[in-house]
Amino acid sequence: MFHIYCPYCEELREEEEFHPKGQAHIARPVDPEACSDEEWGDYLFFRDNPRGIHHELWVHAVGCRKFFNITRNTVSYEILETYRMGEQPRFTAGHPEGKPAEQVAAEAEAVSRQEGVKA
Amino acid sequence: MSQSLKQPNRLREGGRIDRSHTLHFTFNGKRYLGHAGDTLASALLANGVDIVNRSFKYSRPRGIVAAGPEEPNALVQLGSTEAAQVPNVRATQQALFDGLTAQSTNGWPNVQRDVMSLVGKLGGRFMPPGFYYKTFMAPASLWMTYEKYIRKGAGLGRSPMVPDPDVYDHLNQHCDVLVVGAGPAGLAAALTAARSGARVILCDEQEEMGGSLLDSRELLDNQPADQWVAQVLEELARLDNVTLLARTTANGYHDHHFVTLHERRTEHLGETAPVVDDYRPSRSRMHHVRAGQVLLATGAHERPLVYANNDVPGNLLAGAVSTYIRRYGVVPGNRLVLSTSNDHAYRAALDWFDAGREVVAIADARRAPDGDLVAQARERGIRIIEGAAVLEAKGSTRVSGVRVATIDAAAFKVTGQAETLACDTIASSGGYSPVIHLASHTGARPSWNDEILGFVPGLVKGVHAAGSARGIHDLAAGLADGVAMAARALETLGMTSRAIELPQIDTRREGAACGLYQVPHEKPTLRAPKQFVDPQNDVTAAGVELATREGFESIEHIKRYTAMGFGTDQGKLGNINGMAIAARCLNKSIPEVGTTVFRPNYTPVTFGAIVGRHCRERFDPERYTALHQWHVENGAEFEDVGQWKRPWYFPTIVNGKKETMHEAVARECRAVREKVGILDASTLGKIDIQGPDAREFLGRIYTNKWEKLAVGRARYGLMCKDDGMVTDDGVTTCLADNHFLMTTTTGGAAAILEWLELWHQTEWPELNVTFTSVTDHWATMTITGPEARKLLAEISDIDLDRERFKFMDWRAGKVAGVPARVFRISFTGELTYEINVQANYAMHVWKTLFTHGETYGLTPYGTETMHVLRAEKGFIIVGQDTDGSVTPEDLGMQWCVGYDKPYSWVGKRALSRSDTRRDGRKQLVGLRPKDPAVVLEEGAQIVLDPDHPVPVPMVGHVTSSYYSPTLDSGFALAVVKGGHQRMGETVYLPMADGKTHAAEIVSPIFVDPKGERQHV
Amino acid sequence: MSDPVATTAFDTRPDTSVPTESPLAWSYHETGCPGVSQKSRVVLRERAMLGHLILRGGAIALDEALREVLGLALPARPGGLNHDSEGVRSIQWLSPDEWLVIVPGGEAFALEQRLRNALGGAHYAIVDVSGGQTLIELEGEAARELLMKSTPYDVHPANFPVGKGVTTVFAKATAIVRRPTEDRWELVVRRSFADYCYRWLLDAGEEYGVGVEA
Amino acid sequence: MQRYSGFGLVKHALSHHENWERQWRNPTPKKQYDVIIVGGGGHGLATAYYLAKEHGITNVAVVEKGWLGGGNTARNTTIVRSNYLWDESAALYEHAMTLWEGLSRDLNYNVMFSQRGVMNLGHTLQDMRDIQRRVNANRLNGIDGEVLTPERIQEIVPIMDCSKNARYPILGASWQPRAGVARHDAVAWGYARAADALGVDLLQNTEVTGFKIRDGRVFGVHTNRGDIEAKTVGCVAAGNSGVLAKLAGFRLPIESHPLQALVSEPLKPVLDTVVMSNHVHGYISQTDKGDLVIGAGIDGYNGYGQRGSYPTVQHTLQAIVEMFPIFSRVRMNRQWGGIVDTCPDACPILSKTPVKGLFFNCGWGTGGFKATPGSGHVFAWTLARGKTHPLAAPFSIDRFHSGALVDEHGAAGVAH
Repeated sequence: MFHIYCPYCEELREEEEFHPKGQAHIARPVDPEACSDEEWGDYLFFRDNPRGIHHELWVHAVGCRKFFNITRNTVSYEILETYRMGEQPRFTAGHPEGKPAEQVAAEAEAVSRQEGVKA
Repeated sequence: MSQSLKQPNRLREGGRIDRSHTLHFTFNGKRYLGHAGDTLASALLANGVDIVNRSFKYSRPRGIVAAGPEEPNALVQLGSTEAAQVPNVRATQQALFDGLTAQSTNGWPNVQRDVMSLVGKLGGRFMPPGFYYKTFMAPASLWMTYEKYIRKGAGLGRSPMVPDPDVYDHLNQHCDVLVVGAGPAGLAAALTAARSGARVILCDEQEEMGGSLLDSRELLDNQPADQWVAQVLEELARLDNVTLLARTTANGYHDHHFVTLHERRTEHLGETAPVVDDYRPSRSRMHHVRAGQVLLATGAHERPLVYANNDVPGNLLAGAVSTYIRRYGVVPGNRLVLSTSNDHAYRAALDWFDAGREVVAIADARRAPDGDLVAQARERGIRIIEGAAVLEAKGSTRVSGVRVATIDAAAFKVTGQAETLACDTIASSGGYSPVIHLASHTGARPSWNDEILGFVPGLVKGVHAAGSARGIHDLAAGLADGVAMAARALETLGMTSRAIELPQIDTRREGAACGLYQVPHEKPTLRAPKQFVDPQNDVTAAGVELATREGFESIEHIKRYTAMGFGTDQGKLGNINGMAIAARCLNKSIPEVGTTVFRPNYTPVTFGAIVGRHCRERFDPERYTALHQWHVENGAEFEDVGQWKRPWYFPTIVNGKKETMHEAVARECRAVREKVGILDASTLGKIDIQGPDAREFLGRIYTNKWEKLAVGRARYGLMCKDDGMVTDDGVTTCLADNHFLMTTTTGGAAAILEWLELWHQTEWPELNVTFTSVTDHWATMTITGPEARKLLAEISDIDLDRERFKFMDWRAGKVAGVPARVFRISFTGELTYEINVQANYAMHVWKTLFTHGETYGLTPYGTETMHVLRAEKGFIIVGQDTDGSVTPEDLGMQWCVGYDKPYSWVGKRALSRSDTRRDGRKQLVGLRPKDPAVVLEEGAQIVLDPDHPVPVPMVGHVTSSYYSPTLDSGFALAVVKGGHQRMGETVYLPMADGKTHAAEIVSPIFVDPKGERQHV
Repeated sequence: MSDPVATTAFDTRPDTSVPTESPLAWSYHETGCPGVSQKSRVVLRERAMLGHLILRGGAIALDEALREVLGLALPARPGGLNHDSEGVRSIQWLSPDEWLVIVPGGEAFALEQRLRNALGGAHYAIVDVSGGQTLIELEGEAARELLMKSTPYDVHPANFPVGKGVTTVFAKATAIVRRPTEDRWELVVRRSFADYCYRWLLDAGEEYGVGVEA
Repeated sequence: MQRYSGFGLVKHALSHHENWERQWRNPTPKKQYDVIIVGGGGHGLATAYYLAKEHGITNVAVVEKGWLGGGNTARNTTIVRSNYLWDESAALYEHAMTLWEGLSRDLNYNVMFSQRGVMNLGHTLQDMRDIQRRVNANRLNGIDGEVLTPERIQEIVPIMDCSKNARYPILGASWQPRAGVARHDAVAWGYARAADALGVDLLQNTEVTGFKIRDGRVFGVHTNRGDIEAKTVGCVAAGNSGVLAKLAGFRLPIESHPLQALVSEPLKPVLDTVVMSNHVHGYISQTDKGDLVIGAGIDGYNGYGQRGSYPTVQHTLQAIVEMFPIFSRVRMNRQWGGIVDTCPDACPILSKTPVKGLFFNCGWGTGGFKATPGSGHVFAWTLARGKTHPLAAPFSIDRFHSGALVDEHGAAGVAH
């Protein structure tokens, strides 16, 4: 059973308080009507499903009711980090040991400038 | 009943039992005596009971082999009454209590004379591994018949046939350091962590803490080892940062250091928990431990040697022999032969000798054994046969002798002439396997260590192994390792560890062990007498060899083909030996053959302990509305809707007879259509939505438009997922310009609140809006029917004028003196007021309505009548008339879809996919049975050609179907392919009873199609 | 009432006295209340009919308004629980933009009105949930162990000091667990789950001779 | 292939079992095959067998990264049934059921297919509507089944609590008499032995590390034992399908979740049928060895760890004890987890892919074991002809773009 650090409650809580909500960072297309059926299907259903480092969306359902992201290894189940909505992960498949903090900040800045992409 | 009052194998003194406290127990119908401090196994051995069970496949007589959780044979059925039955109790782990009643799980008519053994003896050779797969195939139809007989031989113990009188519970625990195992390393670690101020839990599976120190020959600070144990435990017990859990097995290690500890609270006291002061404590308790760091001081299990007939009663593990002598004062025989590959096992011979019984010989597989224990044996004049091992045990129901010969272990050959020695007990030791089970649960792979000839645990972050559990078998080194590992754990936690003084121990020199698993025999393995690897499943060395010959080369294949390790001991005794045999057959090393994966549980755990108090009425919460008591007192039958108990219907007594549901519902329906009915609608989900962007949010999440909904008005809304399928519906009310009250389906309440939050928090955080559940705050009472206005007018100050308080308006005011919000919305098609008051005042309002309602024929109704009434109006129930594959258009609810809303609301895009646009989708229609007396079955499938041969093409199914008292006929809602284009067509419903009903496709609105009645 | 459609704030309490039923009324009737005795190592007590308000919004604006209206600071840290000097009014952190205010029954609506006045044009929301939940106090030496049976949250003093409150799992329901004083714990449970929680507490507390002060 | 029979068993016993042949070879990979099947579980082995037997394509390699049948084949609760709701799934599973019924003889390997009946309980009115809907559909599709009353249920399973006192009383059940259980390992081994006998190379400990793709066409795979070529590659890798798809350069509408199961200690026979409840969420049967085999739910997160969360097991045992209060004192021996590849509509994918010559058979979720023969049979046809078998047509990947899902969630909830 997972022990999950809620970035809003700022403490470790039991998995029973949380619900997993699938892959993180899946932004709804800004203009759905401009999407092809294929693009819309991709958004709805197609997922990375990686073996290894995975970014996933969870909600602290029995707690603060906030959604946040977890970077977790899907084989060892080790949680590498949890971060708030709108933030970017430090640990990625490309950087399993974690990116330097400055790089994360710069990326977060870049993402926040993109309109409509909050996920 | 026969009884035995002597304990022929009990020593006059020594051991940790209390000879002044005698206990009676019954085994296989015979009464015996034992003492406080005994296990069932030690008491059986004390009484000279050899055969404790029959084996699973071959029905061979079996005796006690071990003294702990690795025991494969001594599985008994416990319990003197039906309710107290416990199957498969391991006698080595069951403390003796007065009145204990047990019997062997196998053996008919009894374990001494078992007729199945004949089958085993004669048929054994026809039952190699996998024999099932190779036969019983023809004819195919007969397999079930064969299987019936095979099943008769299945199983060990039996399930009780009546419910459990005992209760179980859980305790959630948190600690900095969890120490599993209270042997030398565990005690040293726990003391270190405790003195350093950490929150410590120390658990141990045995009746007493101390582990190997309880039967140690060594002195600590020149005192017997158990005195040091007592000192440490006394100190730990005094510290309030320490929780000591004896009789507590760490049975499962789950993710992120969540460990379940199973504490047997009363199993040593009786077969059911003793009742004290009318209170029955929990029989066992599961501690759910979330630990910061975990220290595994789980010790090691001794490996027996695999030689011919090594399963005859009287074959024991060397360490078990020592344990029985030193801890329980029991010598399980008279004449011992020890077969060993290491020094440590010499303890068995020394203890045996010191207990005054004969040690016939020690067969030591090493050429020139040389260590302090060996020297001690020599001093006692014990014969040591060097370079030799026991090849074969003699005897059938008890060992009568052994054949010993010199061997070449590496070449797997017998090198000398076998010598036969008379004896009644064989102790064997092939070395020690660290107990890696818990570490293995975490998914970490163990690795083979050639130094210790065993697997050492793989460790994930935060887990530490100490002492024997990682192959440090020397006592002094094990104690020091406990301290060192505790220090490491504390350091990880950022705590400073305080050193403890370790006791002085005389160094003991031990010679190196040699690797010996299966002992060679003069005959090849397939022809030799059976050499058991996993006695519980009757897995032999020949079986393992045969598996490899048949191409099963992966250790997992071998295990599965032979069933090795699948017993209730999970291969604690036999797995490594089996791997060694496989390695020999495949010409590989043990690590090349593979590791073995252990799964929870470490030892079996009663379902009840895992369930805890979450059973019966606490299996799942029952949710009640504020009016529940009234419903109960007025005879309601209840329906489970999610976790809610909702009144289903209110049967009354008519002429001394309770109405059937059909009668009650007909009466309730008529009351609503003709007079006035009342429904407790409090279970509907209610979400308070506030904020300047609330309206925009609603427009995005609902299919229909919200920008023009005025304060004081309400609107029905439909919600889709982004795949375009309907997921919920309900009425949302505009309370103020930036303030709405959304209602959801009863079952959908929690999920929809989370759904709204999901969209708000992840996609539209820029919208300023908040969501708060107010489901429980408001009680909702729906009064509906032509007389509703008159009734409400009697007790409300609200202006109910039909022009000023229109359909789909809401007004605030007082009802029965209580502030209320009254919504004029309708789920029945009748004039309806939904009265919402704060739940604490609901009962008063409800009762007041009844005080005034009698004049108007006010009738309470339940969910069944609600369903009939709404279906007559063609109103859908999400989840009943929809199933996750239905769009708003399929429901014919285009009126509820805002196609031209500027924002592409959730679900919109999906409606234009090729499949959602195609013709022939299933669409919601009404069905009128041709025979009005017929009420179609809900779930009945609809066909166009009832005479079509199977498979019959189906075009849809009935989603809702009722008898309508208003129409005096059956009617139904259904989804039918292209249904909206099929109005007036006849379809057929072929039923299981052979009847086929015909029905006409009609509009889903059966009553008041113009919707006039709700506007009156 | 003059305004046929009330404004956002709505006083749900009647001005005349009408009979009320707490969320545990059915439980008292059906399950009863085991008495408090010498043996009772834990005692339960419902504090029914209190005013419960949910505050949503920015911490700065809410803090200012609360200090002004209630003389209480908004707990800024997660898990924070502040009480007034009398210990009868409290405010608890629920999430970064959500707080729970509990005041004596009858004070809630007036408080809501005053807060609205104080908050003016700020973005906020106030929701009255007084009918939807109730507060159960636990006292006695076994109170903490009873909680350990019921919630996976660590209630050890090292992790749960006075002045903390968390929303967590309670048996198979949800509850807010709070520690207002050294010896007293509070549970805030939803009305519809109250009977379940009550029966759970009696069952789990039987070992400690649980008594109920009605 | 050495024929297995009762007579043969006696003969071998007399020669001390020294003359049994290997059940399958351990061949060295060839450079080239006509077809490569990635994944040596039940479905992959069945595919290889039917390719060889029905389509005469014997130059086939089954590439397995571990041991044959070591994935979900070895980890499921062995339930076989075909009473699915939708025509498309019912046809596929019924096709499998028909093959199950002759499988032991076909393979000359007793897979111990035991048609002891499967019961799906209903605890709410909506459960019963769904059960009626499904049973009615099954009947018209020619699949056996009936709706049972609580009284009938009590007769068939006397030890179950069918009283009204239960938290969720049993209101009825669907009952498929032809359904049952089979010996999971034997299915893999039987297919392996039969396929091997027809010439199929079973390559264990061989892990695919990439696909050889040129101009949008597959022509082989990279493995830890070297490259192997073939113009047709079928991936049947269950939980690892997503990983393979990534290697081939596309994504699937699949997520891999832990699915847990557990067994009790062996007990004397006490339960003769399979009992399943979606509502309280537990399902149970008793093996011929006496263990109660109990299936737990899927964990909501992705996981390749072959283990899941403890509360899932807890909830399942609560459900089991709710249905069978007498099992409270029975003990749980072992638990484990599989990796199930789940599609959004709880139905499989049997499909071409964006890469020509590369086919996927996956997404069976919790329904994989029971489909084994049907899945292999239909997929072999698909690989042999390079076009989708009619029974597989509704299960193409395209449906996630068009929206033509076959939504088994509708009436099956969680379909095991």
